[in-house]
Amino acid sequence: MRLNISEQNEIVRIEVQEERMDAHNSGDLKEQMLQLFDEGKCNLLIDLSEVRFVDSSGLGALVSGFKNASAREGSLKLCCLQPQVRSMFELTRLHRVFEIFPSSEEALESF
Amino acid sequence: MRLNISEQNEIVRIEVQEERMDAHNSGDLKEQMLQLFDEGKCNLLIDLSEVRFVDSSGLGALVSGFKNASAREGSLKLCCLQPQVRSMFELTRLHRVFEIFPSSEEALESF
Amino acid sequence: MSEQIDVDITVPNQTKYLGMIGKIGESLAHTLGHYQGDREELAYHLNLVLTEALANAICHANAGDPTKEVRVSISASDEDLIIRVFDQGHGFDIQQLAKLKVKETDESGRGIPIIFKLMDQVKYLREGSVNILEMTKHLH
Amino acid sequence: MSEQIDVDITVPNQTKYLGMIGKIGESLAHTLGHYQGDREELAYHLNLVLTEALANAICHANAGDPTKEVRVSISASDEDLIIRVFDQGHGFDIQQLAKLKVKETDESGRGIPIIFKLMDQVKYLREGSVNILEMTKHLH
Ligand SMILES: Nc1ncnc2c1ncn2[C@@H]1O[C@H](COP(=O)(O)OP(=O)(O)O)[C@@H](O)[C@H]1O
Ligand SMILES: Nc1ncnc2c1ncn2[C@@H]1O[C@H](COP(=O)(O)OP(=O)(O)O)[C@@H](O)[C@H]1O
Repeated sequence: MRLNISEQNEIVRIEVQEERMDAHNSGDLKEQMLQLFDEGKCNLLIDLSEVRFVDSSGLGALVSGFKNASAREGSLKLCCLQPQVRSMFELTRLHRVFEIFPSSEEALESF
Repeated sequence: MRLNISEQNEIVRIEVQEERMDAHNSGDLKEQMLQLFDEGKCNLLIDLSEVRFVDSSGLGALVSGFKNASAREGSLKLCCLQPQVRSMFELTRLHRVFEIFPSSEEALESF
Repeated sequence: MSEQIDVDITVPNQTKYLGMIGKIGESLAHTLGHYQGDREELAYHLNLVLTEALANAICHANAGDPTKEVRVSISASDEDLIIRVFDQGHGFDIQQLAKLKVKETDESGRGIPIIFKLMDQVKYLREGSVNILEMTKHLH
Repeated sequence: MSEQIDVDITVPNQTKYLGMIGKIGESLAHTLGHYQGDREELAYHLNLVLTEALANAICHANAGDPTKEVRVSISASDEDLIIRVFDQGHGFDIQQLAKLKVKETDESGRGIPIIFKLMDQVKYLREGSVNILEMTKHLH
């Protein structure tokens, strides 16, 4: 999975540079986040602007990151969801779990 | 087939607003051109900027328009070909028949 | 005029084919003649149920063995769209599963619930040594 | 690991399905594991030969009758990709056609020549009452 990772003010932003987040590639995101947690980084912003499709494995990877971040007193937030990706969070009621922002600026300010 | 037709200085510009020009929809373009010829309009610019795919029927429709325009002392020119559409003209050697311009401005000036 | 479309696909038991098969579901949604609803939504939903069902066949039934293969068929008529995913694994009790509630913080277990939510009828059948997850969507 | 992909599609005898089937060829090109060449080009070429061959089956063999149906199969192995388009028409002499030269100003007759140019092997076979246009592309 192609991920673009950058850091500012102790917040790590992960841009998922894939059209699809599914059972084929979501494991990569999960592992990448685990590595960041190991490095003591626990404030993550996942930028989904390029993602057009997410399945239950993709959601699962995000839930994993969310739980790990919270357990470390950090947080995982999401931004830039395309409308159909947003619907997936509603379908699974995960929009009540995640903080979701329209833009990365708004998300970064909220940490 | 969605076509956007506009006219300036006796030149009719037809923008093909479809991803595909194939046996399913090329007949529409051909008929539209015949109607223009009937109205005495015989200088046509076909703008293919939105076309990602063209098959032999699509090429056939353009050849038909080309012949009719020439027979009426007018001309049919093409502009804004995406690279893979351009290759189709080379594959069939039709790039030697049509005048092809990178932009509609350059094409319009050439009439 | 009545419309009957049949697509049958067999690929190696690898998740890298999920995207291709999901896309076939999407194009089908865009092409269906009689559908009156939101086509973009139908396209996403078919992509999704195909992805969920195939991922289960690949990862659970075939235990991720990349030398196996996995098969799916899609049939659309004027009335219904039926997706069948075939596996030769041990099978599972889908009715039991349908009763379980996924917790918000569960990392997995959302595939089958999604399929139940998006499709009008879901069955898991056994025919000989083959299991078939059969998912039907009414088209009007 | 060896790769075997099989796709079998039957649709009504109507040109509106050309786009969907062409797209399936494109996704396949993007997914093939072992292909070393230009994938975008392969995608266009598969889209194109599928479109040309199916349009012929729909318009010539089935004479545009929308109540008939048309079938295509695509098989990819590590070595070859084989497209078969089935029709139940009167057939035609493809070898004869292959010899004809298309004139620059011809409005039609470019379909079969395009198929010959882009595919490595092209046959038109008769099996019982069915004709099969079989087009093979070597993948390396
Ligand atoms: N085709 C199948 N063969 C065997 N077991 C399956 C199959 N599909 C689903 N299952 C079982 O059902 C469980 C729930 O599936 P699902 O809701 O898709 O969630 P997940 O795949 O994330 O576990 C799986 O963990 C598996 O045990
Ligand atoms: N499946 C087929 N059944 C019967 N005739 C066919 C078939 N495919 C092609 N032909 C014949 O071959 C001719 C040339 O086909 P083609 O090169 O695709 O050009 P076009 O379709 O533009 O005429 C057709 O006009 C038709 O007479």
